[in-house]
Amino acid sequence: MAITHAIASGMGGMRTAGDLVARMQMTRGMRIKEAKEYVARKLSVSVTDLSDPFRMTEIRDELGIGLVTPLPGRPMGMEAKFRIAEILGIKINCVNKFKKKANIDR
Amino acid sequence: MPKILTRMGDGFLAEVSEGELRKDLEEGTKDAAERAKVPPLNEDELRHLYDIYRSSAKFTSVDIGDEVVLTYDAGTLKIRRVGIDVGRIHALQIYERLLGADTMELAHVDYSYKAVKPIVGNEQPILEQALLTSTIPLFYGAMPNLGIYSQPDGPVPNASELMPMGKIAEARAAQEEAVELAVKDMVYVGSAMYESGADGINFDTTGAAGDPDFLATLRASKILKAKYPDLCVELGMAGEFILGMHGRLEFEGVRLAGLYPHEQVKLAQSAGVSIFGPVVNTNTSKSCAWNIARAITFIKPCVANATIPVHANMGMGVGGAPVVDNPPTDAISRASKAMVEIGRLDGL
Amino acid sequence: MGKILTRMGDGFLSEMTEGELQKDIEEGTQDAADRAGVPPLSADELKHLFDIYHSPAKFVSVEPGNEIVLSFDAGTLKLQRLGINTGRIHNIQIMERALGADTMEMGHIDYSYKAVKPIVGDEQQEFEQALLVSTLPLFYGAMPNLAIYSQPDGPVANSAELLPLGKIAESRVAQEEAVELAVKDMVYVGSAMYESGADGINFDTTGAAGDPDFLATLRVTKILKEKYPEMCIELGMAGEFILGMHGKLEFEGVRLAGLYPHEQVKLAQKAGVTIFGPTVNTNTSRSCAWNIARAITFIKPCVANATIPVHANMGMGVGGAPVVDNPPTDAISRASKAMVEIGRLDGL
Amino acid sequence: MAITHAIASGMGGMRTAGDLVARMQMTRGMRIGEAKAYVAQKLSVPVQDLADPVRMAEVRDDLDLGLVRSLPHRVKGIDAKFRIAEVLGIGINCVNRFRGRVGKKFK
Repeated sequence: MAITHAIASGMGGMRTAGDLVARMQMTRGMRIKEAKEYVARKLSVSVTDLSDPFRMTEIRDELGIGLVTPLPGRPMGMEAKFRIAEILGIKINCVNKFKKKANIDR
Repeated sequence: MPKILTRMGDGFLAEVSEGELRKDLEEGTKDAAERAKVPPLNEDELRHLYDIYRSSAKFTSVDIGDEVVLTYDAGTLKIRRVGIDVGRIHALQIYERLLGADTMELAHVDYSYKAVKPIVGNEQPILEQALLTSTIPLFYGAMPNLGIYSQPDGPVPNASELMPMGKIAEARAAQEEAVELAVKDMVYVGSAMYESGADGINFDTTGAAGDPDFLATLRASKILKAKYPDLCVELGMAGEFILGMHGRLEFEGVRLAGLYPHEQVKLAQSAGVSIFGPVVNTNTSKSCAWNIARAITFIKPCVANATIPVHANMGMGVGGAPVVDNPPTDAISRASKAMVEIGRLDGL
Repeated sequence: MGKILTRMGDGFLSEMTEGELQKDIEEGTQDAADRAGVPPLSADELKHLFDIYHSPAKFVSVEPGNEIVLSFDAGTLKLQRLGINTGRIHNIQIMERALGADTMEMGHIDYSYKAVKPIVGDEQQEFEQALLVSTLPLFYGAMPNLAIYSQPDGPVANSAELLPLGKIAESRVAQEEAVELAVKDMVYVGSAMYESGADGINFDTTGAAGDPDFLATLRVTKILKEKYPEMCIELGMAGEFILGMHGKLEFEGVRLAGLYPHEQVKLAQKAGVTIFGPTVNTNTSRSCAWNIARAITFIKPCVANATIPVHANMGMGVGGAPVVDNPPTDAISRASKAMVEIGRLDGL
Repeated sequence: MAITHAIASGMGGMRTAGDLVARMQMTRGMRIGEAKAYVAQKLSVPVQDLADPVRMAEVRDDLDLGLVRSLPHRVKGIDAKFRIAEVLGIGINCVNRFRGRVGKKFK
């Protein structure tokens, strides 16, 4: 079920920019079009690039926002979310909690 | 005239002629339009639906560039249900890295806020660890599930036992008590999970126990949003129509019983919901084409009325997907494409 | 005279003289003997205890040949509680292959039969897979946990609220109702797990809610053993003394309130229990030596009265083990050796 | 906690014969001494061998009762339990159910 929807109409999560567009819906209540345009602008790419896994792998690697295949030395998990919050200009709940716990809440 | 291979709402393969397919689509949209008093799909939309369901391809999809984001109800449970013995953090990683999920949800096997309350302290460390190792947005989700507040499982008298005895007032009082208790539990668990770092809270299958279920969830959403303005609340429904189990309950002056998706979304918005998930149930004795035409007719005006993102429920037995545990990709991919392209959705 | 390093019941390290140690052991056994009306430990036994607790070794153990078998309450949960993100089948394999467990138990995170009932199908599916890939005997376990049958969590009136109001009769009725419901749930879940192939069913922390809790479990045991004569039932207790929350409840003519382990075991045998697990709680303000002398004094006559195997509970805060989440091996190994060698147990 | 008890006074599970002795308590309600004597007799070893991991690894391998190390071509899991039921002369619930599920021929 999940796989079929993901292939038929899903953005592709971390393979592309699906998680980033989802974050704009979740944090700013943006509709799909607005959310995609916002993310494209922040990443300095075209909206079409957002669902292209080839292009997005390059972009995600350059920006350090997490790759679906985690390569050594690249940001992943919490590290990637620090950068996502910064690049998209949004608050991510667990990132803020982490900063508090690690005493880097500035 | 060649036959078209299609499926019934129970998943069985069936053959229809072009005329039968067209008729099914027209009747499906008409059924929804009459019930919810919304416009039926127009000629262009029906034509587009016809093309999607007429295709002989095993798999179909939206056009490049039209993709939407997906949220998942009962997220980690789906891996457990198929008997894969991994921890829930592994399940999240499988979704994130293997299945390309845009978001994911951590869930307890009982999938009810009431059942989570006594073990919330066990759930929080798992969520906190999951957040450290995952990148995609993470929900914590469960059902309001007002049914389990009734005796003999829960504390309040059983409304469905009182009703047939003619004890209408007592049944209503019991449901109102259940609402109070459920609001408490949902706020308690939702707060705990947000405090642990969750990106969002999902109230799934809302309205399963009728209008009291919907009311409790709207109230819990409002309280949580007032408490945590940055919290993302997703509210997913149980069916297209709010069952009037109580009949008189209102939220901000609007009677809940009998509301359809395009009316439900307005209340969800005023309760502060961030993402709304409308549901249309599948009729197993009608074709998938009939069901999807009907589903989109309900969902389209809901999307039009919305100022927040709308993610239609497209799981087993809802949103034109057949009622079958092992879903056929032909039927799901057609429903997926049709719903996104004609329903103009923000996600599924 | 050298100082002896020992621990208090709350886990804190403390020093005592030989005379203080001797005194603690004597007082501990006397306390238990007075309460339960059983003989205190003999001079030889006290001497043996003194030697065990006098030893400066970090770790002590039984002599080769005196080993016993271990059963585990809350088995798979222990790894989950530590935040190790493995599935429960993995946990069983870790216990079987990495930690040398003699038996193992699968448990649901809420660890109550009532909470398992609605998800028993999910539990069976996983349990059946666990049986295919493990070799050691596998229990399914949970608590009778009668307290969660009370409002606002459960269906019956809350006796702890009724008692202070002087509503003694109403409070008793509520507890009797809870017994009926708990019996149903335990029989339902126990049968399902046995039908899935369980080697045994564990009723853990029995009596936590007093005499109604103990009564429900004895009745369930009797029903299950009649239904499945081959079934192994382990009944583990919550404390040394059956609290008279009701006060008048009886099983086969014996009043339950106030029973000590040597009396509890007789009823357990009558009900058809296969393995009995007596418990003695730890007093945090007394030394571990005082606590173990007291615990063994309660347990020894229980073992003597038993015709079935006895596995004393030796987890956190019971059986002379200090009340601390991260248990010090010096204290646990001393309690382990003392309980087995002097208590003459069949297992822990 | 579990590890400390296992080292201080536990039999050692599959490393030794702990699971087998446990099965006798569970299926026949035998006390510890009786259960050990029974298992020792069935395995044709002296009682003191039951808690010796070196000796029991050999015995378990010879009798195909499952080894704590998962070696290739050796029994593990349900197949080991078929053998245990046979060697100890006891019924094992999931073994009996397994027989029922795989068809009449194996009953």
